[in-house]
Amino acid sequence: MNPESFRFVPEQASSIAGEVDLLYFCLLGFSAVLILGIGGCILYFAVRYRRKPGEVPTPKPVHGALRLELIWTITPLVIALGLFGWGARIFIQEQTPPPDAMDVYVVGKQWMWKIQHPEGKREINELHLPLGKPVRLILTSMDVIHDFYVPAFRTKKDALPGTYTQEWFTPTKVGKYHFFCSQYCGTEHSKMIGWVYVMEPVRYAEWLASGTPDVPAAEAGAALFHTFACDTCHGQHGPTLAGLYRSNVKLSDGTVVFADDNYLRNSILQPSAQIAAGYTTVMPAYKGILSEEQVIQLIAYIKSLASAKRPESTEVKP
Amino acid sequence: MADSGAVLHEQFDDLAQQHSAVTLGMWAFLATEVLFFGGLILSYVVYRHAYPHEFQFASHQLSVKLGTLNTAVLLCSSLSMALAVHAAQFGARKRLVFFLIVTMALGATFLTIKGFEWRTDWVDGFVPGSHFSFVSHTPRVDARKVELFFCLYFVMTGLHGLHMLIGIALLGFLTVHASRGKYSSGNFAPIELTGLYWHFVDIVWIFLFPLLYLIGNHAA
Amino acid sequence: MSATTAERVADYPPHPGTFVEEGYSLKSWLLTTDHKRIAILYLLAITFFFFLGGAAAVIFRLELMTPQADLVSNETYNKLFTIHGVIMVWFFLIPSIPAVLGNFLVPLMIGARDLAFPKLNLASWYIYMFSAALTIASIVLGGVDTGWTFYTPYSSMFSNSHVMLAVIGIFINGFSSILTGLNFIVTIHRMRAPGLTWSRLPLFIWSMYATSIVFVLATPVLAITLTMVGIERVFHIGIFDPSIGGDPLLFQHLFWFYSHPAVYIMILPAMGVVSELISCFSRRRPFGYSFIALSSVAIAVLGFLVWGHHLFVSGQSMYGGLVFSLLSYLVAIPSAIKVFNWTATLHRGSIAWDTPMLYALGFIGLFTIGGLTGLLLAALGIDVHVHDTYFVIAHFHYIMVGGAVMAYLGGIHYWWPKMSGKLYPEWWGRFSALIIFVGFNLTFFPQFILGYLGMPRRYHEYPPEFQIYHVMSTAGASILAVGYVLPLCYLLWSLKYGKPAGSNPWQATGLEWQTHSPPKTHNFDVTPVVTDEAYTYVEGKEQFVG
Amino acid sequence: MATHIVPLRTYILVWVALMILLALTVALDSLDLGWGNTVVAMTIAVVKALLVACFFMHLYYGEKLTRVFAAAGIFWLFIMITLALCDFTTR
Ligand code: HEA
Ligand code: HEA
Ligand code: HEC
Ligand code: CUA
Ligand SMILES: [Cu+2]
Repeated sequence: MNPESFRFVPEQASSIAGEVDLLYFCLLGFSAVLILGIGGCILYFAVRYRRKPGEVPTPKPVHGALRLELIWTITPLVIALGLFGWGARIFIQEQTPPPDAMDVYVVGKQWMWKIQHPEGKREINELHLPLGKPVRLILTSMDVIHDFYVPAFRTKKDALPGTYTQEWFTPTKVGKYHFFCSQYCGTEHSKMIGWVYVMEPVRYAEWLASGTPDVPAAEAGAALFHTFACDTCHGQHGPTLAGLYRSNVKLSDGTVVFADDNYLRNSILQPSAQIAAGYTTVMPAYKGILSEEQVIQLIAYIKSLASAKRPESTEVKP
Repeated sequence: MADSGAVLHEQFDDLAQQHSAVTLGMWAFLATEVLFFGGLILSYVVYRHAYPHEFQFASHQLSVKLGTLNTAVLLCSSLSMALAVHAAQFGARKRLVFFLIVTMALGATFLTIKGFEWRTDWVDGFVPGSHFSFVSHTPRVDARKVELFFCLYFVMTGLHGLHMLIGIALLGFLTVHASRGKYSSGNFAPIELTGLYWHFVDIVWIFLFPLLYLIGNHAA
Repeated sequence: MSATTAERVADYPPHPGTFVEEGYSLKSWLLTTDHKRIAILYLLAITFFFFLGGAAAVIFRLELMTPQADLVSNETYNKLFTIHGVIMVWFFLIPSIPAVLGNFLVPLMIGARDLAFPKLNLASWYIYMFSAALTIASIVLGGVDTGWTFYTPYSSMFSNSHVMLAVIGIFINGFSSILTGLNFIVTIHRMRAPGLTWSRLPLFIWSMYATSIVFVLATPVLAITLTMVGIERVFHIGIFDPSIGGDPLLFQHLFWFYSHPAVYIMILPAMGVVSELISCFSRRRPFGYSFIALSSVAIAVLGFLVWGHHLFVSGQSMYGGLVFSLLSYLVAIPSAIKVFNWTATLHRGSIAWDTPMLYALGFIGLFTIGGLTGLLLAALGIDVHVHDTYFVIAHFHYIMVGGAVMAYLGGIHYWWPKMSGKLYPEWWGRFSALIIFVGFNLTFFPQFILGYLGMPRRYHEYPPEFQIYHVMSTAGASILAVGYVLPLCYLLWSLKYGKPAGSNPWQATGLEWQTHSPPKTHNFDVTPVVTDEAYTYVEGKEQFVG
Repeated sequence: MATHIVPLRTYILVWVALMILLALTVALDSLDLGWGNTVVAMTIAVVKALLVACFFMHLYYGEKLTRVFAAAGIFWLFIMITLALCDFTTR
């Protein structure tokens, strides 16, 4: 067996990994102190006050001490709140992707991962990423719940059918790392694994350019936009989609929603649920007509129109 | 107080202890029941929050008239159940049997009316599954989510109906025993307990009615 | 409590023989309403299920020795861990202490003749057996492959295994739990012997009371949730169905609203047992009696507030995650109180190293490790990494096997003389306690490391770099298996060859020791009158010898 | 036996109150109060349930413990809904 198998911690290959490990080791240390303390007391007492054979002495009864009780109630409470705060800080970071993150779409299905890069490259059970650039994975599933887990990045998120979830990280170390499906999804759950390749940006660019030339997702989406006749309405009697992404949309019932990926997805698949103010429900529902990949490409296209600002929209951070 | 008839089971010391034990047991059981329906109520709240328009729309497909009528029927049955317990407390056998039968009859009426409603839903294609044939022509109403409402509707009313059926069966059992003079002013715990159960089922409906039928603004 | 101090109408004439001598025919057992006989019926069933669940674990542990699939197919593997989880949780651990020790001891400890509803008690056992039969049927017919958590939409729409039967089995099993809990609640409220006030109750009774609260208020939610899954499977449409707008997370919320409190169903009784053992074998009143008692109730109540910590990476909102993480830290406090008070009880005690005490001391250590790793999981930043890895597996086995099963075994040893009237061979007892302790740690400690390295759970095959820890774990499991078989052998042996125990072999104080071993059918010759708190170990006080 | 005997008049009065509340809730439902509709409907439902529980089920006359048990079920339901909504309303 090679010594590599005796690791205790996976490689740290993302910007958050170090922080997670730090908290982990602090908590381990804290736990070790407590366990050694309590275990030590127990062992010491058990030996020191062991009953001698034959005799049945009865020690002085104790009745507890309020002071002690308060100490060992309040101290753990304070520590616990501290630990909560620390864990929460990391979590909040893990939950809020930076706005400039590169979006990669990940679709799970029994039992493989399909990945689509914005530049159009598609992969199965492999994910190539440039070093040092924040990446946001937009996850969905075509059937049951899966979960995209990269131990070296210390992060994971469930991929749910019917909606998008997101997960982000910044790879900080060139290399090849496992990713796993970590939500049980049926017979070949344990085969739903693959590799993340973190590459120098130059190498990444080479990789993107390699093989058969790919149509960027947005371009593919533009083509679909025409094939599915979206353009017959949008641009004429439908709302313009330029600048829509990440703007605040006023709906016909007066509420304002933030146009994130999920909003675009729903607007395409079930437009009647949320209707932009000033319009009626003429747009057909594309649920069951478009595949998950086509939806992704359409969304990529709509996002590419984001640069042209809509007059009424105000930019907000996600 | 224990004048006659009541059997003291071996594990108890006296009838008072026995009686307080069975009543407490029944209340504990009802607490269980609250959470049994509670799971459905949570689901309802979650989906109504997510799909307010569809829920309002779907709710308007139900007949408020029949729903109101049914609520009234159940409230009356609760009254007659209370009167049955009252009669039992006095050992008034005829009155007890009479009110038990009235309660049962009202319960059966409720189920019959409910049955008619369900039939209408079936005919109108609101029963979820392959039979569901509703197509939405209304803005902001997605037929799929109307189906979701009806899923909840059928499970909730179905489960409530099942409880009613069990209640009616219990009442039938009590009626037979009561008419044979099994109960007396010192021995009517089964009637009291069934009464608690019956009222509880009534309370469930008191909540289901506004949740399912009265989602606002029927005039508009 | 007016009811219990009320005048007793009559003490029933003492029964001539012990509850065992009441009848030897099958019928006399199957139609009994005696809480002690029902406890024995449960004991038999639960032992069977423990070994069944354990056998499944042994098979998949062997499979996990190597990274490749070699022993069983992936479908079989999935069915094995599902069976293991389902059986261990619902058919072994949840009923273990409550239905065996609780049934046997609650009336004895409070000086009652039986539970409040003896027929209901027997009904609970039949319901349990019936539900077990359905679950076994689902296994025999080909098994279930959803994991014990039955997550939708996999369980409701995709799995091709016998989910329906298993779901019905677990649904019915729930009623057994509910009825047991209801019975205990009423019994503890209404049937305590004269003078037995709440502040004089044994800590085991306090913990059974807290457990019963959870039984009654959590189990129905599981029932309705599984009903919804069943409906969805049969009609191919239901409220969790994403295609009609159903939210898969709703199922998870409902499931964990039950299942997190359910983990406290498993640990609270264990804590009660340990409180009894620590007190008896250090011959003193537990330090901070009222804190231990009330912390049981606190755990039962707070335990309902934290279920969302199983959903940190599920797509639950960030705010939801923060709220549930905070609450999870709060529920750790009452556990901390218990651990510290137990330790303080040992201080200057007179500590006997009898087998039950070894289990109790083992419990404290292993439960603390399991609990503290629970804190790591409740730390949001860490859970994102270790959720659904072997770290979680190790966490809960430390609590459930290292904690609850240890306490169960400790309790069985402690009350064995009372239940059987016989003493078991002490040397064997200590020896197997040691084997179990060693085997346990070897099995599950490496899994913490595995988990942090990223080894996902429910994996049939895995990358080779994880192998070394899996080999250790499997080696430990083999030792553990031996450790568990030993008590089975010598306890059975003692039934025939063991020395008579006498009514109070440990010189303990509880009411259950104030009557014969095994007790007579209605427990006490005369209804005891309690004049003092539990655990009055007074120098020179004669303990009852009957 | 330790049960309270409630005068018949009380039963009848409670029933009348229940029927009036029923009429009221149906009548108010036809007004457009927006969110108010739900609030009104649920408030009336709570009042009705309380009437049934207190008088028909004798909670009002009963022991404190039974009231605790009755409240427990409701309280736990409240826990379940509130905490679940912590997630569902903030997605
Ligand atoms: C008997 C069973 C049992 C018990 C008692 C517990 C107790 C606890 N559990 Fe555990 N848990 C499970 C059984 C149990 N758990 C199971 C079965 C699963 C996985 C289910 C599945 O997915 O299949 C699980 C999963 C699980 C998760 C989800 C992990 C994941 O899937 O990502 C979390 C996260 O917060 C968690 C936390 C806790 C906490 C905080 C406690 C606390 O109650 C622990 C409290 C105890 C202590 C803290 C130790 C004593 C205290 C001290 C020595 C003092 C020091 C303390 C402080 C400073 C506060 N558990
Ligand atoms: C009370 C609960 C309980 C108990 C006691 C145990 C006991 C054990 N568990 Fe279990 N475990 C769970 C509850 C429990 N487990 C749950 C809930 C899961 C999650 C399932 C899921 O993911 O859905 C799980 C999952 C689980 C896994 C993860 C599987 C996976 O994710 O792929 C593993 C892996 O090692 C494991 C191992 C063990 C071992 C080695 C024991 C040992 O302690 C077992 C010891 C017992 C024996 C070894 C039996 C001894 C007897 C014999 C060997 C003789 C056989 C004889 C006859 C048949 C007559 N368990
Ligand atoms: C028949 C006309 C029509 C067609 C075809 C159509 N749309 Fe629309 N679309 C509309 C109208 C009208 C609205 C505004 C009402 C609403 O929000 O549903 C809209 C709204 C949208 C929105 C939300 C915009 C906002 O401001 O909130 C998106 C995104 C969108 N459409 C994308 C598409 C895509 C992608 C396609 C093709 C696959 C498509 N539409 C085809 C008419 C159409
Ligand atoms: Cu996909 Cu597990
Ligand atoms: Cu939990």
